[in-house]
Amino acid sequence: MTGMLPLSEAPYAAGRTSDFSETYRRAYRWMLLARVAEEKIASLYRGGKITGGVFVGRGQEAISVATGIALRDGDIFAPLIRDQAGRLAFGESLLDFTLTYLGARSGPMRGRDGNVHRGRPKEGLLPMISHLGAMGSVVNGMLLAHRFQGKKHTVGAVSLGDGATSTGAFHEFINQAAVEKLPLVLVITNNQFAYSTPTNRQFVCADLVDKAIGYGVTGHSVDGTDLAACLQTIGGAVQTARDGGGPQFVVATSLRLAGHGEHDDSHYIPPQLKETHLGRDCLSVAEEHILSQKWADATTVEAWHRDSHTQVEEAVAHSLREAAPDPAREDWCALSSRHLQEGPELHPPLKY
Amino acid sequence: MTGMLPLSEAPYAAGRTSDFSETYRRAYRWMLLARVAEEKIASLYRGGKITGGVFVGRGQEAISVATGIALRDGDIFAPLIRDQAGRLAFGESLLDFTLTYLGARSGPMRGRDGNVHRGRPKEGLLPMISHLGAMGSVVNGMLLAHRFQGKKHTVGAVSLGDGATSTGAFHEFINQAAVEKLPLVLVITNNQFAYSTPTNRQFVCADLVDKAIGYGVTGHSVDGTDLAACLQTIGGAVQTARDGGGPQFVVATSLRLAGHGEHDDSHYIPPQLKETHLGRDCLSVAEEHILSQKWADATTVEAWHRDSHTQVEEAVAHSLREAAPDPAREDWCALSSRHLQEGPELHPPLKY
Amino acid sequence: MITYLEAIREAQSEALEKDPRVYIYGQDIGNFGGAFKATKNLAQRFPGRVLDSPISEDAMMGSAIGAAMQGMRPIVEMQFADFSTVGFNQIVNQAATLFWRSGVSCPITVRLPSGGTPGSGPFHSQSLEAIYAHYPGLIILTPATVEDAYSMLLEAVAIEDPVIFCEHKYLYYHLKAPSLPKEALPVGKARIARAGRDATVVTYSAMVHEALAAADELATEGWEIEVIDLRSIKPLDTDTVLASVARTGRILAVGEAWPWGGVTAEVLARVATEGFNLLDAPPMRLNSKDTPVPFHPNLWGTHRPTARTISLALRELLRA
Amino acid sequence: MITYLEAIREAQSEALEKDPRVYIYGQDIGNFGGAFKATKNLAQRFPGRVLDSPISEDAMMGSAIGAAMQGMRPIVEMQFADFSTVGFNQIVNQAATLFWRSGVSCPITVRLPSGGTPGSGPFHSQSLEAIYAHYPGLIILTPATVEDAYSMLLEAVAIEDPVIFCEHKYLYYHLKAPSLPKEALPVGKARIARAGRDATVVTYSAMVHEALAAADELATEGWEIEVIDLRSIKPLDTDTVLASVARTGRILAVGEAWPWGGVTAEVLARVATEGFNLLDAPPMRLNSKDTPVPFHPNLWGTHRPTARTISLALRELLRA
Ligand SMILES: Cc1ncc(C[n+]2csc(CCOP(=O)(O)OP(=O)(O)O)c2C)c(N)n1
Ligand SMILES: Cc1ncc(C[n+]2csc(CCOP(=O)(O)OP(=O)(O)O)c2C)c(N)n1
Ligand SMILES: [Mg+2]
Ligand SMILES: [Mg+2]
Repeated sequence: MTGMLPLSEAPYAAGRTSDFSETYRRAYRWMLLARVAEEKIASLYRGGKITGGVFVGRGQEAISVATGIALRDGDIFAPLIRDQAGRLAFGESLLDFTLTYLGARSGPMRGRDGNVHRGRPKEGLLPMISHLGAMGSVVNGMLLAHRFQGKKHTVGAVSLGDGATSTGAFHEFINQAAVEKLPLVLVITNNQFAYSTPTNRQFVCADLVDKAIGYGVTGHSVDGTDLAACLQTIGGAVQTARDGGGPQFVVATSLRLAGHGEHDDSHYIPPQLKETHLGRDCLSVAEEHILSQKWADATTVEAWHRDSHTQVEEAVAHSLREAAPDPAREDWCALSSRHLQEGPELHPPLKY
Repeated sequence: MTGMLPLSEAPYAAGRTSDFSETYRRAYRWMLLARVAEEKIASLYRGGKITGGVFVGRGQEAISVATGIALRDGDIFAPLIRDQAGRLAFGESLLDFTLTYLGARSGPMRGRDGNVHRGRPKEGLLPMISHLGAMGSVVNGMLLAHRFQGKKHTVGAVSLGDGATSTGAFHEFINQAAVEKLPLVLVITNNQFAYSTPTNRQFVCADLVDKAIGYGVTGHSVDGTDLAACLQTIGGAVQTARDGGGPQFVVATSLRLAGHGEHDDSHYIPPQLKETHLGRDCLSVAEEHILSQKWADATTVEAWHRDSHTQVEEAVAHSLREAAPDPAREDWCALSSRHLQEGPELHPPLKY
Repeated sequence: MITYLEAIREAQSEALEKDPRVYIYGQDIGNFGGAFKATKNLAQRFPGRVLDSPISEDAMMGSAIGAAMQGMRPIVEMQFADFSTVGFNQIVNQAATLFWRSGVSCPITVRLPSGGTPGSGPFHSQSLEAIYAHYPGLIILTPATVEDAYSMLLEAVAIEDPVIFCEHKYLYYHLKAPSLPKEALPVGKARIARAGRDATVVTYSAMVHEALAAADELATEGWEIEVIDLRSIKPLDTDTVLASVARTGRILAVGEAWPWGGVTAEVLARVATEGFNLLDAPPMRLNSKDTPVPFHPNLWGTHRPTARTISLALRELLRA
Repeated sequence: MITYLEAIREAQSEALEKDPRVYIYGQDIGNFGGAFKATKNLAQRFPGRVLDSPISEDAMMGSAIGAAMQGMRPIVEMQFADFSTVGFNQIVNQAATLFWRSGVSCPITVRLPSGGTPGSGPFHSQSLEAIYAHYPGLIILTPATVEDAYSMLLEAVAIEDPVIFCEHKYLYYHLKAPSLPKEALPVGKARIARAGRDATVVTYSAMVHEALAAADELATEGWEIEVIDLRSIKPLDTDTVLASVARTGRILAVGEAWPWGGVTAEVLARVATEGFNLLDAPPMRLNSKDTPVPFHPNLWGTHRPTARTISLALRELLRA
């Protein structure tokens, strides 16, 4: 149950259906599941049941899901803290999410790391380190390895925020991808804030996508509140990269509809901003679109909601029953070559 | 004699004369002096008289001098390894150059640092650390200090190579300058190589100046082999920054007409490249221009050459007579707060 | 009562108030008041002097160095000590070498919210004091008390050299004092946090409190443990340590950081070389385990030294 | 005769030859063969497997980590150890934590041309082994001989974990051996470079040769000095050190790096805690001075330990 689902078996897998409404529906359902799951964890957080921070993707699920759903087995995805929708679409099981947030020993990070810092690198899902921008060059290296190994038509997607574009690491990795002509898709979610900091303290270019030309890569802009646009633009960018078009630089605009983390009331976000087009909730917009297009009727959508809640409740219930990590069973070994690990002799040989 | 000359007293100070030919002549003389000085040190290097590396600016003196000559007292200049012409024009004495290269205790770095790693920060001339890109944000900070202190109309100029644009530090500092709207002038000398590496392994944008738009700063391109163009473009950029126009991003093209250092025969530079416009020697071009414009006659130019040689010979002779650093007179103290320095007690108290 | 965090805020407020050369630079420190609220209301009270930086640690550090060279007294807040690794080069190669190379001093203060708290995980828990202490040209302060958080931060701003100010996040809200001090020991002097005659524990920062708790526990068994709070780990007050060992004959060095080359190694190397004959028993050390800092509280509580493991070590030391 | 540098080139050549997973990445290492010519002709012999990188140390390290995760065995050449400070975060936070966090190993080798040579100055001379050793999850090798440069580099590539390979620039051309070894001590085992019974010098890298010269000098006075070459400083072979101290009763730890928290601190802390009763005299240590590495040869020669200062320290140790 834990771990990654083969994408073909994932309940709402995108497949490569030519039926756009089918893709849209699947994407919507991942977004919905992510939203429900994150709301559940947030409510557990408010109830004091979560250790550490909780970070949610509210308002940018469309961008995230469009990234995850465009990827296939063999591709690589480096999500960030707000990518629950994309993770699910890429194949991360809900249990990896709940087990990690709830600190179960059986989670993929075994209690060693927590919350958003999880992944299954063997299956192409990278466990982020916190340092912003640092995952991009790692994806470059994985794509370089694919090239060495003769694996063709794989793609690597990297998620980044507006704030992270100020890091030197961002600059070095997108430039490296350009020089090596790697099939890298960089999806920048400009949600207008980096923690409390508005974008005008991060950059002053007229449009973030203006950076693409300076790296010699293809730039794309997309309305991140519009799932159809995201699926098309990000899906298209992924396909272009897959077909040998080199690095793709996507800037998607949205508004962070939550605090930086659940500890943060985001009082600094001007209420007027929430009233603008940017402040639209991509999930409601997508739901309305499905209904208006008659891609599903209200009863079906209602059932999807119920199903998401059921899945989340089950995953949480299961995870709460799991054992916490036991320090006595921990091997305290940071090396794969166990015989080279140092440690115990530096401590007094305690008898306990 | 050592140290910085007040710019007004420097023998070929640019002043702010409206006579362009006068500025051009002065600039040419600094270029010539730099060339002669570097050739002298290179020949001493070949004779085994120099410790450490020797790095010269051959082929890019026009760019460098145009930067240095546009600056005034109170401005800041962060030169790199090929900026001898700009340093002289900014006011660095020739003795600082020869004393440092020859390892004299009386040089500005007192033998603690050498060759191109010299400066007089109190006078606005920064002593570079080796890590490429690292000086830019330091200049930003100095300009920020000026702003705090109410000093107006000062400018900071940062010199960078094509290779250094690949560093994260470069990205962070130019972006920081843009966000803070600092009077920073970044002069990138694209001399086609970073050590042995051609530019196509550093970046793949069509033109380096395309990066400017991504930072929201003004871009300028200039032919680095043409002194008049450099004086106009770089001088103009400095003036714009001084007048409140924010950071200026100048890309000057040339060819490195030397090895990376004097140890390097630069066999990897294709001979054909030297035959192109890029491969023109800016110093000869400038000299021909002066003669053809009749801004000076051949006898005068000849006298300038002699004068440069005399100055260099005197500086070298003086420097060779200076004492080398004496470890016994060194205080081995890395802190300004001497009482907080650690050290001796970690060594056995040797009696010698 | 004033907390450790409030003391840090108070010191910054006072520095801004008294010295026009002081400004603060860091992520989210302006109107928002910082991730931990260490600069709450300061931007409002000192307009234009508490600046939000982009997420550019290298440029943050570089610009602080430049401003310091031009006569300012910047305080840089890293959002977490762990993120200083991306501003590392400017700290260790630019700031730390400037005075020695050029004779121009570099009075910057870098605030590093350091150390572990439950649930913070591998990248929001690090204790990097030993990393910075290895480099010449830096001063490393590690306040363990509310009083020191306040007075040492003020002193850091006054010092002409780059100061790495390792403030411990675990103490931010936990630790309280009735008031701020009027005077303090100077930087470079260690403090005897508890006097004793049977053994010396040398430690710093949050571990001082674990050591004091261990000493309390051993006191119930009749042992008198001396606890030394180093306060600054570079310079490190070897004299005070040696004087204590001269009295007790036994030493345990405790640090929350990783073992290899940490403060405990440096302390014991000094005691062994300079105070060998003062020792009645082999010296001991206790550090965190040699793995990244774990996220889960169960693991975290075992990864770092605690009052319990310090007591166990002390009992062994006293038996030796 | 083969030099230390040639041994490094030979090991890389052999690794490329034998293991299709190996590739090399660094600045100017392709057709140019590297700043020190450590990869001379390798790009020509192994097309597409010796890649010139942009001047992007962070991305260089990050991409090597990614490639390793996907089954490659990258060797990264830093042009100078000193420049690894801008790739630091990827090394200490990405590479070093990966296995512990995710169970996926990170077999990368980072070659750091390390240590001082006359005229190299503060930014081309650094010895950063202690910095990396402080972090869990890294293995730090410090070969002192031509044979070790060769065999340990081959072993580094074979190891499943990130290896920081500190090769000493001073030895590149100076040090020669008649041939390359067929077998070698495993990583983690120190070597007795010279047997003796009067005192032990524990050191590594270029300082092994200074220590051996000092031992030669003292031999003319009748003293037999044992010299231990640690070979790897993490893991550090405490057993071999203690066994030697058990024989000699006296120890001097020598390192070219800065004193605070360096190898000498770690060695003496281990000896003091685990071998206290073996010591007949206070242990001693000798390091570089606590300033940046000076440019001028006169200053440089005094900044670092030399045969002369090691001899002086040993005489004092033997008198104690
Ligand atoms: C190098 C670095 N510096 C600081 C931080 C602390 N930090 C974590 S998230 C964040 C804001 C990120 O903003 P953005 O990139 O826009 O992403 P968003 O949170 O909006 O999704 C900051 C400053 C970090 N993780 N890494
Ligand atoms: C961060 C960093 N990495 C590597 C080096 C080594 N290095 C010194 S100069 C140089 C080439 C620089 O090329 P470029 O920026 O084009 O300047 P140029 O030498 O052509 O003037 C390199 C790689 C360095 N100084 N700093
Ligand atoms: Mg954002
Ligand atoms: Mg160049």
